[in-house]
Amino acid sequence: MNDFLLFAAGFILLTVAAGLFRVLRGPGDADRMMAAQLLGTGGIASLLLIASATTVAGVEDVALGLALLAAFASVAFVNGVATDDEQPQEAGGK
Amino acid sequence: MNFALDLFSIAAIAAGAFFFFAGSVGLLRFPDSLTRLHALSKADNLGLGLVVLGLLPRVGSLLDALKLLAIWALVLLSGAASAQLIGRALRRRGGDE
Amino acid sequence: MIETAAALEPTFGGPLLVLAILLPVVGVLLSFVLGGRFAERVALALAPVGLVLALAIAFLVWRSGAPVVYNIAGLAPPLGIALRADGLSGVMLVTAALIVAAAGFYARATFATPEGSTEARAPFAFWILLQGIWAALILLFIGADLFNLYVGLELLTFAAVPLVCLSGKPETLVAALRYLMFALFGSVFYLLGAALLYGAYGTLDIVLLSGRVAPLPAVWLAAGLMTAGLLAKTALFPLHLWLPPAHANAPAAASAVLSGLVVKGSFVVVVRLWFYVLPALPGDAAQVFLGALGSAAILFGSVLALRQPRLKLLIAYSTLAQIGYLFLIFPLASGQHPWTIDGWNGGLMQTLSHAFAKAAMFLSAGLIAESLGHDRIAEFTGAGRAMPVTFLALGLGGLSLMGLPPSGGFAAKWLLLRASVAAGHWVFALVLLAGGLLAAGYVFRILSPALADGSLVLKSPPQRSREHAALALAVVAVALGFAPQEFFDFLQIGRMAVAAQP
Amino acid sequence: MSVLQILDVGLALLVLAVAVWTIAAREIFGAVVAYVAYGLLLAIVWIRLFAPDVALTEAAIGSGVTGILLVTSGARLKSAGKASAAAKPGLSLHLSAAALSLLAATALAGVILALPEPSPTLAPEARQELAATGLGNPVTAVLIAWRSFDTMLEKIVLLLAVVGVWSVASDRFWGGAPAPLGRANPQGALLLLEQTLVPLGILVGVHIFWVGANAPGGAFQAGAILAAMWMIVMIARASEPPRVNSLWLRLALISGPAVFIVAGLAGIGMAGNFFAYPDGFAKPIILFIEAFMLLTIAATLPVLVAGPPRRSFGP
Repeated sequence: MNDFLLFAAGFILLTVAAGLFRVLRGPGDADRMMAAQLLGTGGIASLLLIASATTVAGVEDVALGLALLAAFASVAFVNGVATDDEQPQEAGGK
Repeated sequence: MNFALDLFSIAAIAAGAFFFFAGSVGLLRFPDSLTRLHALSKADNLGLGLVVLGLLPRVGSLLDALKLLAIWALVLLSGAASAQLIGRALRRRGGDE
Repeated sequence: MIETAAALEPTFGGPLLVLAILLPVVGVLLSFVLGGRFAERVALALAPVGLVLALAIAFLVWRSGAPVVYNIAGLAPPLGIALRADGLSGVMLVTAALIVAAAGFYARATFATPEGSTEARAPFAFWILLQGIWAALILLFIGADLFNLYVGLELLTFAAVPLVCLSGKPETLVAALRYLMFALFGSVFYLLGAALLYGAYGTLDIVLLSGRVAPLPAVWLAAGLMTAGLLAKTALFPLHLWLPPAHANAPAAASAVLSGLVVKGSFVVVVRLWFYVLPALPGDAAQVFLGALGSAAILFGSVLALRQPRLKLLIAYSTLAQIGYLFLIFPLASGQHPWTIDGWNGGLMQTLSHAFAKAAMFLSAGLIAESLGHDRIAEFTGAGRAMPVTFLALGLGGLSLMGLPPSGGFAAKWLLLRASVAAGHWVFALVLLAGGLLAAGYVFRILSPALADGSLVLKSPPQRSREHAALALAVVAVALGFAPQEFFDFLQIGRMAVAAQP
Repeated sequence: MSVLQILDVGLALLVLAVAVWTIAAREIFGAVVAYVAYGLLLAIVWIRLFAPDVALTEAAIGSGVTGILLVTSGARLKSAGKASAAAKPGLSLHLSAAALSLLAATALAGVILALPEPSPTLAPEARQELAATGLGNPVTAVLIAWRSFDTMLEKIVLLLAVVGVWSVASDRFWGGAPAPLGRANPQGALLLLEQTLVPLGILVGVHIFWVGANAPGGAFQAGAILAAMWMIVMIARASEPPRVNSLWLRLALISGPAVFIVAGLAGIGMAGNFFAYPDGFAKPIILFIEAFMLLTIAATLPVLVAGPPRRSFGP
């Protein structure tokens, strides 16, 4: 059973990593972001699988933290794309 | 009983892994960013959900089971939100061109 | 081994070590919360208290003739952290307290919160960062645990780098970023080395390590990584690229602290590494290599200093050269030879006298730049007559850099020369002599136009009290040349290479 | 070779490949995404090394704070234009840096394989002393009890970093607030995240803080998660970065180390030594200190991300 869990973890990691490498080349930043998103979810899945097979305490909390912050990079990305052209007008006022 | 649960775990996790595979393939093969986004959000939500489902019989306590479900819920939530955000960004950029 | 056990026992007065570190740390916190004028008041009020603490610690070391030790939380190493003050710590603590106090006194004019505002950017940052540097230095001088020292190095980096770009000009930002890159590179290498030593011996305590270290590949690699990292922070040739722009662009009071003290912080850690952690290594070749780098720094830095058109850049390049002398301590004080006492004393004397001389020179240079409106050496004609006290301070500092008697610089170079002759290191002796001549050349380059006849209109006369702050430091640099034998005996207290002799 | 070993080797190769990608990527954003992915993979590696505390930190810092810091910096660099292109280092510098890194990495790899086996460790001593603190998590005991002095001083490093970031402000904006983190009209999805994810995140943060005494977790990881939540709130414009002269902000930034020092000084009266805890009271005091550390970390990280003040007082 444990071997199966580890195998599944490795398989998921491999597929999402393959996606990562293809998409890191672009074409657009949004595609890169999606690849990171997929790796995040896949990473959480493999983390849970590995932890279940090797019994490490506290892994749920690690996965919880990762899940919580999964959207964070996307938020930053979407926010960063056009933030700066708005800032000059806002400087000075509050 | 134990055997049946193991079988259930194996089936769910295998299905989850398949969805991750499908998601990656979609990300690689689909023609444009919006359809790729579609493939991605379906795949990773379902993929992780099935893996979590498969792991549920193996957890030690109720709290841990709840945590697993919370992880899935969080990923669903943030996945939906970031898909929306990325989609908007894509459309805005499309309009610029 | 008996000595090792004794060095681990907490001694009378140990709590003073914790208080010495906490004092400026509390100052940082108070200044940050109260802000505005309080930042300055807190810093200036704590300076004399810190000096008293430093003197008290030095006195305890002198009276007992052995290191003062404290185990934090009463937990002995390897699980706990120890602080140890020996002769080296004692003199460095007092030096740091004096220079920080002088620089703070001098900086009151530059970094006063302007009337009518509750708080201004540069003063707020300056007073906090000054106290941050002070706290970091105290930690580096008395830390006895390699990771605790790493925290000290980080504190020093994060306090020193922003000082460089306090004026806000773009070129200072570039200088500060370059400094940051070198310093972080140094931190990573140091940390890697410390982790390797922990992996090999299960402790980070300097005394415990010294009893366990053996010439394994891991130890050699750790030594190499840590030394490379620390050299980058100390700006020893060829890792010096960051120093001249950083030290020349900072405000004068900051430059005095950066050049006089901050580079000595990481230097003391290199000394701790080679003389306290690794004396068991057969490291003659490595020590000679460090000495060779130091020699190259002396020649290279001096020649570049000779060619600088601006005073602050000249002083900054002279720091490169003077750092070179510090590293002669490695070939001349390692091993168990009769001359190592001279080598050790000479190296430490150079550390102290350069700290005072260079701080005095940077403070004077700041006054000159303010009074003349520029610091182009070629246009100094007549400046010596217009501001005699400032140039006296500059000249006395220069005297010590050249190594002319009577001065701390002379004592340092004389001891180093004696040690290198006794050790048969003729090349180092020649470099010492050549370095002195070159220093004479660049000091002469400053003083000769300044002392020439000419009329010069000052934009504003220098403030008396600030001139005296610079002069006081220069006088200390000279007075070190009269240090009695007891002073040199003090420097030997706790020197592990001696204690480890069979 | 078992499945586990194959997985480990594959994981290691993957980490290496992503690391190389991060360095080699020509485009800033690609490098940032790869770096975030690298952090995630490292979290898995730490789990494989049975170090969940470190994995938790890596997850919270690597994908949270570092991610947003790098993405924002990348976007600003991009909008700053091609000024940086002229200052690109030459090929020889690239090659020498690569050679140096390769040399250091090879030497490290060789030496680590040659380290004594089993490696010397303080784990037995730590286990023995752990009972005295009343804690169940030895990592927390190291951080807040045995090496508390380091932990306290590291917070001073963070505070100096804040001073350093603020000090590059323009003089006229001193006392004002940093620029807003988010765009003027936040999208619906962002508001949804702010309203649903943030409460959950605070819950998770408090949970991780609370279990830290006995299980993986603690003030730093929880603080990083809370910091990320505050940043989401600021990006959704539900609150703005505070003014740098706000007394509350400054108190929050120093409260961790300040409480730590007060407790440390009190130790000499209560337990005979600075930074010692009296018998039987160690755990409550440690939790008390950690609560303020949590506050300081949760305040410091967003302040570092928000950057120097860029707006004046306002009316």
